[in-house]
Order: sequence, then structure tokens, then C-alpha cells
Amino acid sequence: MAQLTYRDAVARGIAQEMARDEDVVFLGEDIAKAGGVFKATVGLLEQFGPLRVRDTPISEQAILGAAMGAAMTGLKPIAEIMFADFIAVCYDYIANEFPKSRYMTNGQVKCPLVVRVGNGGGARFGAQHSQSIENWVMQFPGLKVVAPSSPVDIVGLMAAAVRDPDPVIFIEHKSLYATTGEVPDGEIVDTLGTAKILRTGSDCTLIALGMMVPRALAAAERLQAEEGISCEVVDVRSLVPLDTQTILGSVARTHRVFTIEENPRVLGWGAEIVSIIADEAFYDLDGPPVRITTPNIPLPASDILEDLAIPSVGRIFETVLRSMRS
Amino acid sequence: MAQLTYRDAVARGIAQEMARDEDVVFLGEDIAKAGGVFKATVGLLEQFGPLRVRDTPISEQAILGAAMGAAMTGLKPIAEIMFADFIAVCYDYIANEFPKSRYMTNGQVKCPLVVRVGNGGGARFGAQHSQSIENWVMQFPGLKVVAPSSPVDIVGLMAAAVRDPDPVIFIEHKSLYATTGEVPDGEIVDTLGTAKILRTGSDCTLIALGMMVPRALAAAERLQAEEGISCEVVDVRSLVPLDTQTILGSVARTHRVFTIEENPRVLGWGAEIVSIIADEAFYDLDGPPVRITTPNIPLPASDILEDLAIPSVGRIFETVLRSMRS
Amino acid sequence: MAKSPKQDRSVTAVVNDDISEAKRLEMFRAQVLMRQAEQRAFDLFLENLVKGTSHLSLGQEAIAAGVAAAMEPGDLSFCTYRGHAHTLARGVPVEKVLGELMGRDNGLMRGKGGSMHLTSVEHGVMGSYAIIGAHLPIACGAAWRAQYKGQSDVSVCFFGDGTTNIGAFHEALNFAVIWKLPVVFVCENNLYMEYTPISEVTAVEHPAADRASAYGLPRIIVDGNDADEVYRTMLEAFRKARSGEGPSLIECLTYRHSGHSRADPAKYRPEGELERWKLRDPLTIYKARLREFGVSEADMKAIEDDVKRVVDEATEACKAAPFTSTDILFTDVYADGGWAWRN
Amino acid sequence: MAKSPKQDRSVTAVVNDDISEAKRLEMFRAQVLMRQAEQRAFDLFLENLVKGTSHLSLGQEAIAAGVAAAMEPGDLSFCTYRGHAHTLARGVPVEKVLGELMGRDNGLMRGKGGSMHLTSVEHGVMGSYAIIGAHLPIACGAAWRAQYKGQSDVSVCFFGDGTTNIGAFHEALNFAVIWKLPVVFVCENNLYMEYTPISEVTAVEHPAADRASAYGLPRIIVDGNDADEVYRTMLEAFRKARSGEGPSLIECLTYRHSGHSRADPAKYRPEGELERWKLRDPLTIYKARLREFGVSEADMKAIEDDVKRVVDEATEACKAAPFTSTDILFTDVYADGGWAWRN
Ligand SMILES: Cc1ncc(C[n+]2csc(CCOP(=O)(O)OP(=O)(O)O)c2C)c(N)n1
Ligand SMILES: Cc1ncc(C[n+]2csc(CCOP(=O)(O)OP(=O)(O)O)c2C)c(N)n1
Ligand SMILES: [Mg+2]
Ligand SMILES: [Mg+2]
Repeated sequence: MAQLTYRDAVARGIAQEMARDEDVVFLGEDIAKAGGVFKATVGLLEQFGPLRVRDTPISEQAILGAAMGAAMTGLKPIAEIMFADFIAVCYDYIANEFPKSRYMTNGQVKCPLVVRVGNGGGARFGAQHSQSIENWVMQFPGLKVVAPSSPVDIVGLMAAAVRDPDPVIFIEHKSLYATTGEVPDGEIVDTLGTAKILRTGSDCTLIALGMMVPRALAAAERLQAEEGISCEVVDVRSLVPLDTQTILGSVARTHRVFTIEENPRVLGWGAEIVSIIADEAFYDLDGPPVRITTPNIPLPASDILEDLAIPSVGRIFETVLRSMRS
Repeated sequence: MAQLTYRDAVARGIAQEMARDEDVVFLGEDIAKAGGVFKATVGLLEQFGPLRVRDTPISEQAILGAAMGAAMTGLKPIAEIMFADFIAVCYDYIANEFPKSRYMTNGQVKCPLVVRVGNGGGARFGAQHSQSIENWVMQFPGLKVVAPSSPVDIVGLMAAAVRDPDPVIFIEHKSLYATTGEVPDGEIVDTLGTAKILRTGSDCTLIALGMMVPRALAAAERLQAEEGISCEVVDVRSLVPLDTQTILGSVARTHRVFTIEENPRVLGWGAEIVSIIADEAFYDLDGPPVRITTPNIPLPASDILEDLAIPSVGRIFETVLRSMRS
Repeated sequence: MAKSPKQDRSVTAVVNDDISEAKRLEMFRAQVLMRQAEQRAFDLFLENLVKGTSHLSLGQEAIAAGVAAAMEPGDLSFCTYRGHAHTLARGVPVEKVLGELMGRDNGLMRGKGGSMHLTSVEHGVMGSYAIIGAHLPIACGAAWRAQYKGQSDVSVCFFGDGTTNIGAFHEALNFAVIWKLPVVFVCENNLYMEYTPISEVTAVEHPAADRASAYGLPRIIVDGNDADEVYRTMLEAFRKARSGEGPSLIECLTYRHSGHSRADPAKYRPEGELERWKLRDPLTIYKARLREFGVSEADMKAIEDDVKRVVDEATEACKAAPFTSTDILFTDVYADGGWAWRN
Repeated sequence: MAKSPKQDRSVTAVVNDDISEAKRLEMFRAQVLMRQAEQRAFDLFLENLVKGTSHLSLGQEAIAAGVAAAMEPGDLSFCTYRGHAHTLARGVPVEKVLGELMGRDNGLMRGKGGSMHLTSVEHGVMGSYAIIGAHLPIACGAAWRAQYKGQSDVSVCFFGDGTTNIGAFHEALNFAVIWKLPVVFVCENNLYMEYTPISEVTAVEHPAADRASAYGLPRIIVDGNDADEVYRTMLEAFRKARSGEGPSLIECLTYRHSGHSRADPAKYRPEGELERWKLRDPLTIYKARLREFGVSEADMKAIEDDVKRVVDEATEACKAAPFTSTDILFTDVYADGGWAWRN
């Protein structure tokens, strides 16, 4: 058991899979010699050599296209798209190619690959380098999406993603890279499609993801300590497949639900979850499901403004409190 | 008053605005000499000349980028992206450029442009030419999205979109091009952000868009005639801005709601609407809000399969009936 | 502008050359098969038995034939929505292609993909891609796999003149060169994108060849209506690819006899253009070639008749085949065979 | 590979030439201002008064200076995330730039955009774009507007060597040429993308210039550390653009003295590379040039001192300025001034 940063967990997760399977290869901009712009892939070039860990030009379409062609014909590529926002310049692969090739060919073509992206705000990078792009990628039948919030989940879900026979978008949160957590020694393999209840509670369920997970936990602490409100906190972890059993199970116990989303409101992942709860757990609900999100604005660069925009512990606390008391 | 096809309404709508304002220019692939691959822009080149109606190379990024640069500096461009699915190859402008330029520059930069796309299924074009891409474009603060379902709405909303000072995605449904409707003579200018109640009813609200509108209306007829269920049918028309007053008002009267979406289920526009209703009209609801969508599959090419995939009048009828009876 | 076909090509009889008679007959048969199968597809469309869209290669068959003849089993093809010809050229049965167009259970993908997505992994046809440009990087990836695994296959990527103006073209070419990938890019310059002449929207005369130097590649232009020329050029490109010398970019000059897609009457053509190109129909050229090398009219006729029989039989089989069964609607979205996105 | 700077440049004294002393002093002052303002930005970052990221142009100033000196009022600049220099070169006050970096109310965009998005429409700085490649087509659009409206302004688009490998580069270049747009593409080849040498990921030696022929453009390479060379080359490009002869693509050879962004110690540089390039520091070169043309040390010193005063005053003003007010969080999402997406 070791304390590991979320950043180092990325390299460890990739290394675990590359050591296991020679077909796992890794490509992206500045990922090899420089160890990644977030330093999350330091050491991989040295360990696995320049044929398996490859720097690319600034050609995101070539990166994802090449990953797909390799995946179709026998490799298991991991591709990095540096900032999640850049998914927009290679979106054709996300929307039209990866997820559809198996279906269109009646199962002839497979596409086992992983696309890692650095997601989210908090670093004062402004509107084009801070976005939470879960809702750019989760709507495509055929694609899977995971978003780990802790070092141990990074390692285990990376293994699950690499071993999965479907294309997986692996969302890392930039503002979590420096956080640490316990990670057991030896091989770790987690399971896609599983949420985790990180804190049990009886009054309401907080559903969070990525950087919103530690904030939800902190808000839950305060709600318990200061207001006696007992919150269950669910880390969604996997958006596709979605662990609706865990989510609906929690709502069936608490009867109230809040989603805590870093993305701006419109069509955030919480909308899908709320629509499922509203349909399938309608009679379990004692009050309206509430979505706590970044407001409908691009992210500003100034630290003061950015901190106001993204849901904070304080805002979560107050929104839940107000809603539970009303 | 004339009978016009939805297809001809597009050309009329564009012509109305180009005749009014010299700053309105139009570019896209095969839109000028050939009159568009859907023949929706026939005659515009002849009427407005080659400086205002311009054929482009197959360079969607150049098309949208050029539209933006022109819009920033004084023109009001209309750009065509032929099949809506191709939005994926120029998504950076949709996600990162159009919607953010005004905010990031603290209001210095404006971006008044319209992007027309041919959306939706029904033509047996297969998985990469049949998608309903509302949920690829509606999540960006700063961008507006309209999706007319009738010829008169095409003309009026085109005028509204062209005159609007914000970037607007204008979603035309390919399978509606051949449909006809009455269109008054003279200038028509509609309003963005307004839904339309196309049929009043008291038992439940059907919320639809695009090609799902005629199907919702037909299902409502049958439900009334065969089962005595009175459905109100709302044509959303404008996803951003969203006319929540009309939607919430209808739900407050009927107490039950169904969204009818052509997109595959996950994160369709209905999810956002349901999440709003569940939060803000929770106590109005007499039963769960239900989403009727294409299942979680890419669209197949075969006519038999495609017809099974997209919500049909029969499926709407049965889903509403089952849910209202349970 | 590359507008007028060569019409003054003087034919000199040669008895022996580098291409065997067997190879020539293979290429002839392939061209006849593509021609007849695609004409049949058009007839079936007129009978309303083919739904959706389809894009024919009538007039461009020499390219698919010449390339396929140079390929080894195991080499991979990446095609466009205009992919019937390339799929047939790799040996995929006509019945499976027509069946797919007709949405029958015997179709290559049982109707799930349709005309624009023909795929037969077993024949090395790794897919037909309908979004312009996407498959150029994908072909690079397949070639990267071969390079990484030390496998000797080459990936061939077909695309049109119009495709050279999209970003993915540029990214793929640069990528293939810097990684020295065993991939061959075959541009079929048929002078038009959908309806717009390529010369009106392209900064150089030869949309592919005049860009080769931007990637450090030689400028290669071939007569795309002459299967032999295509074949010879491809042999050299394959040799380069297999010996680790990296990719090639080859521009084949050709012309499509039909409209862009089944919906297109092709009224945008200048008068006489089609007629001039029809004089250089790849089949006409190839028959002359065969004659030159002593193949008899009877032998040619026998091949044509045999192909006709194959296409007729395939047509009957497709007409008799059941429509695709609806239970496949939900299969193969994910690798577990199903479509479940939640538990 | 374009790796080593010219070191043998022999300087011959010239008394009269095509560039006036006033113009030279303008370019000198601009370079000094960029240098000092960016060094100040770095100091402020070390004091934790600048948050977020920032990308400096230290060592590359001659390009921004030479280009700006050739521009007319009304001409438009489209910059990248490495855009401080180009913004300052167009006359945007230092205070507004530093204020933006520091998130103050006096900032160019009051802190909403930050270092990577500097924009001052009033000075013709039409934005700084942080997604590689996006602004090349946008600059085309601005140029199209000028062409359509018969206006005489030219759009200048700055970008790095690494940007030449992304698809949007290719689409923009082709587009600009076929429409003959009054746009000038200025590639600053500083030998690196972020940390990876451009030569390792590019199929040609000169990432921009060696691609010019793919768009029918001449191959133009200039010494990007010599403001005069840049200036002269730009004058010709502007002349072309304004007279309807279309776009230019100009590759300027240069080197950045600092890391890619504030987080980068630039350890990937081969030993001695930075030192060699520092011998060709644009300011060193330009001072020598001024001396050649008889400008005194005292005159140069006076300019440096005056710039220092300006930068100092701007710094103080920014430190004294209030942080941006929180009420602008919700403004200017839409043209109505607000953020409402529903009624
Ligand atoms: C990204 C994208 N843009 C536009 C289209 C629509 N489209 C289909 S075929 C075609 C013309 C392609 O021309 P070319 O590459 O010359 O191939 P050809 O059809 O002549 O074989 C166009 C524009 C598309 N499929 N994908
Ligand atoms: C589409 C996209 N991919 C990657 C990046 C990350 N990135 C920012 S700067 C940069 C290097 C750019 O190199 P170059 O064009 O040479 O400009 P320079 O930084 O040297 O001025 C990269 C890869 C980005 N901003 N956008
Ligand atoms: Mg073509
Ligand atoms: Mg650079």
C-alpha cells in the first residue's frame, strides 16, 4: 500500500497494462520524452521504449484515427488528447467512427481503445482549456465513458478500460492530479459500469463525478455536522455504462436526490440521471430532484470568477440545505 | 398565402433575408451552382450572384471559421454543413469558438451567424448520415439552437436566426424537405425562444421537435379517437433559448408529460426538459415523465430496421397509452 | 486543369512485357464484374429494390482493378462511400454486396451498414467510410500496427479529389511520412467533388500530386483509366511500403460516367465532357490492350458472359433472400453483442 | 533542419536605405516594450500576482514588431495563446495587458479571458485563440469580409511551427488562395511545439514554407530575429493582399528564450542551443542595426528608460487596481448582455 498522487496513478495504471500486454501502445502530443504536459506519463518512454510510447505532431485527428486503425487490426492503443476541450478538433472519431464501426459492420469490426483527456476547471486556464466535457462524449451508442476521482480508481479503471473490447473515453480531472490517495500494491483491475457509494446517508443522495466528488463529500460532512442532514454520496465513476442500480437504490433509501455537476447546466450528465430517476423512481421521491451545476456561462479565467462559477462546497451545502428545508 | 414545401421554404427564408440586408452572405458545399444537395437553395445564386452565394471546397473547418471571421467583422453569414453529422468535423467552432468569443472578450467580439444543417433519419442513409444532433450542439452557453418543423416556421425562424446577434444552429430535418404547408405572402419574421402549442389537450403533454412533431400529432389524434386520451402537443422549435414557460404551463394543466425524441436515448434534449420539469413542476406531476426516443443504437441503413428504430406513431401511441393507463 | 483525357494515345503492339496474361485476365474480369454489378445495382434501384443512396464507380473501374491486382492476400483496403468497386475487387461476392444494398439477410452486414459502409474483414476490406477524410488516419493506424508487429501487410486508402481539401488529409499524410508507415494513398481524381468541379475549389491543378512535396513525397500521376498503369505504379508503392520506405501518394486521373449518387443527373457537366471520357472508357482501353497481347474476342466474350451469369445469379439470390431479420436491430452495439448502456 | 541560427552575418554599414529612422525607432521601441512587459509578467507570476498560465514571446519580438510596423490602422491581427507580444505591438497599453493577466478590473477583458485570449477590437487585435489552428480559417473570414465589402484592410494571422500539422492549417491555406483573400499567414518557427522539436514530427524541413507550393504560393523564409527583414517581407505581402493578389504564407525563423509556458523549465533543449540563439537576440541585432544607422547609445538608452517607466507605472496601476468585480460573471454570454438560456 502506497500513497500515490492521482497524476502518478495515471502512469502506474498505464504501465501496469503495458507490462501485461505488448499490444498496448500509447501515443499523443509530448507524452513520451516530456512525460506529458501534466507530467502524468513520466517514465513510460524509458520503461517501454519509443516504439510503444510515441510523441505525435499536433494532429488530433491523426492521433485518434491512427488509434482506431490500430485497434481495428489488433492493437490496444491508448491515445492522449491533452486538454479535454481539444476533443472538439477530432470529434468525428468520437461521434461518427469509434462508436459506430462495430454496429455498421454487423460486428465485423472491433475498436478496443482508450482516449485519455485532461478535463475540468480550477487552474485559471480560461474558457478553452477548462471545460468538463462529459456531455460531449456520453451520448454515442457504442462508446463508453469513465471519470475516476481518486488515484486507486485511476489505476483500476485504466486497467478496466484498456482491457475492455469497446472504445472508452477516460476522463482525468486536471485539478485532481496533485491529490493523493492510498493505492494497494500489485495489480489492480476495477470494473466499468460501477458507481461507488463513498458515504452512506439517509436523508438525501448527492451524485457527483470527478472534482465534484471531494466537494460533495465535504459538503456532506458540513451538512451532517452543522445541520444534522445525512447525505449519501455516490461517485458515478462510469457514465457509460451507467450504474443505475446503485443510483436508484440510493434514491429508494433517501427519497431525495441532488446531482453535482461541474459542466454548465444545459444537458449535463445530471439531466440524464434525473430523467431516469424521475421516470423510474418517481414514487420514491419526496421532493424535486435538484441539479447543482456551473451556470450557463463559459468559464472565466480570473481565479475569483472561476471559483464563483464552479459548484463549491459552500454552494452545494446551501443548495441542499435550502431544498431540504423547503 | 401559398402552399410551399419545407425545402422551398428554406430558399425563400434565405432569400428574404438576403434581399433585405446586403451583409447576409451564404457559403457551403455545392450550395450555389447546384442549388444544394437537398435542392433547398435552388435559385439563390441566380438571384444574389456569386459574391454572396459561394461554393466551397470540402473544408468544413474553413467554412465555419470563415463564417465566424466574417461575422466578427461585420457580415451576417449563413453557412451550410450539408449533413448534420458532419458537424463533428468542425466541432471546434461549435464548442469552443462561436459561443465563447463574446464572453471571453468581455463583450468586444460579436458572432452573428447561422449554421444550417440537414438533420435526422428516414432516408436510409445509415449511421453516419442520419443522426439527430440536437444534443451535440445545445450544451454550449452562448450558442442558440432552433429546429423548425414546418415550412412557415422555416421562413420565420430563418429570419429570426439571421437577425439575431448571436450564433444560431439552424436544424432542418431532411425527411421533412418534401412536406408542404401554408406560408403567408410577404415578409415573415418569427421569434427565437418560443415553443408552439400545436394541439391543446388536457390529459398529458407531448413535447416534440422536428420530424417527431407530425408523429406526435398523429399519435395524439389516435389517442383521442381510439382511447379518449386528450394530448396537448408542444413543438419545442427552439432548444436555446428554451421556452420553459410554455412547457411548464402545459404540464401545469395536464400533469403528465412525454418527450418524443428522434435521438438515441442518452442525453437527448428531453433529458434537460425532464430535469427542469422534475425540479420546477414536481408537485404538478401526477405520474412519471417519460421519454420516448430512438434506442441506444447507431441508425441502421435498412429501411425495415430504421423504421423500427425511430419513434413511430405506433410506438408513441402505445407508450403513452400504457403509461397513462398504469 | 486536368480536364481532357488523353485521346492521342498511340498503341504499339508489344508481345512480351512485365504483366502476365493471367494477371491481365484477372484485371479484365474484375473490371467487367464491377461494371456489370454496379449497372445491376442501378437497375435494382430503378425497380425500387435498392433503398437509400448509392455511389457508383462506373468509368473508374481500372483503379480498383489495378490496385487490387497488386495487393497480396492480407493487405487491407479502406474505402469510401463510393466503395462497391473496391469491395468487389477484393473478391467479396456480388451477392453479398447487392444483398447489403437491398437490405437482405444475405447482405455483407445484413443491412445494418448499407451501400456507404461495405465491409468484409475476411477479405481485407476494412470498411467504407462516409465522412470525408476520416479513413486516411485510420488507414495510418492499421499500417502502424503492421509496422509495430513486424507484419508485412500494406494498407491501401482510396479517396477522391475533393477529399484532398479536408484537414484529415493533411494530418494523415504528414503522420504517415514521419512514422514511415506502410500505407498507400490512392486519390481517384474524377474532376468533381459532388457537383462542383475540383478545379474551382483547389489551389493547385493536381489536388493530390501537387501536394506530395508538402510531405516530402514524389509527385505521382497515373492514367486511372488504364489498369496496367495503375497496377505497375502500385507494385512499386507496395514494394516501398513493405521494405520500410514508407507511404506513397498516387493520383489517378479518371472520370465517373454516372452522377455523384443515384439522385444526381449530373447536369453540371460541360457539353461533350462525358462523351470524350467515354472514348477512354477503361473497358474499351483494356479490351484494346488484351487484343494487343493476343487475347481473342471469344475469350473476352466468355469472361463477360460468365460475369453476367454470376451477377444474374447473385441478383436472383438476393431477390429471393429474406429481408434482414429485425432481431439484429439491437445487436453489436457493444462487444458483448448487445446495446445495454446501463445496468 | 532549421536548427542553427546564422552566426556569420556580416554587417555592412549603410547610410540610407528603404526604412526610415522613425520606423526603425518605432520597431526598436516595440521590441523593448515587449521584452520588458513580458519579463515583468514573469516577475509578477513569481510574486503570485499572475495566476493561470502564460506563454511568453521572449526572443521572438522581432516578428511582432516587424509585422506591426508594416500594418496600417484598421488592419487586423489574429493571435495565439502566445499573444502578449502581438497585442502590445498593435499599441494596446501595457496596463491593460498586465491587468488582464492579474485578473484586475482594468484588464483588457476584465479578467474574463486571461492571458491566452487577449483581445482589443479597438486596436484591431481580433482575439487570441488557444485551440491550435482555429484562427487560421477565422482570419480568412475577416479577409473575406474586407474583400466582399471592398474595404482595404488586411488580416494577419500568427501561429507557430507546430500549428502547420493540424488540419485547419491546410483548409485555411487552400481556402484563402482559391478565394484570393487579403490575409497574411505568419508562421513563427521557434523549432518546438510545446516540448517536442518540430523536426521530429514534420515531414519537411520548413513546416510552413515547404508547404507553400501545395497551395500555389511562393516559398518565403525570413530571419525572424531581424525586425527589418520581417518588416520588408510584410510590406510586400500587404501590397499583394491590398491589390487583390491574394494571401501570403511567411515562415519566420526564431527561437523562444523562455519555456513553452510559465510551467516549463525547457529541459528538453540540447546543450548550447539557447546560448547560440541568445547571440542572435533580436534586441542585440537591432541595436547593432541602429548603431549602423547612426543612432546613439544615449538615444537607445532613453527609449529603454522610457519603456521601463511605462512598464513600471503600468505595474503599479495594476497592483493598485481592484480585482475584477464579480457582477460580470454573468454578463456577455449572449448579445443581450446576459446569460439567460430560457424564459
Ligand atoms: C466531411 C464531409 N463533408 C461533406 C460530405 C458530403 N460529400 C459526400 S461525397 C462528397 C464529394 C466527395 O468528392 P471526392 O472526394 O472527389 O470523391 P468522389 O465522390 O468524387 O468519389 C461530399 C462533399 C461528406 N460525406 N463528409
Ligand atoms: C488543438 C490543440 N492541440 C494541442 C494544443 C496544446 N498546445 C498548446 S501550444 C502547443 C504547441 C504549439 O506549437 P507551435 O504552433 O509551434 O507554437 P508555439 O507554442 O511554439 O508558439 C500545443 C500542442 C492546443 N492548444 N490545441
Ligand atoms: Mg471526385
Ligand atoms: Mg513552435
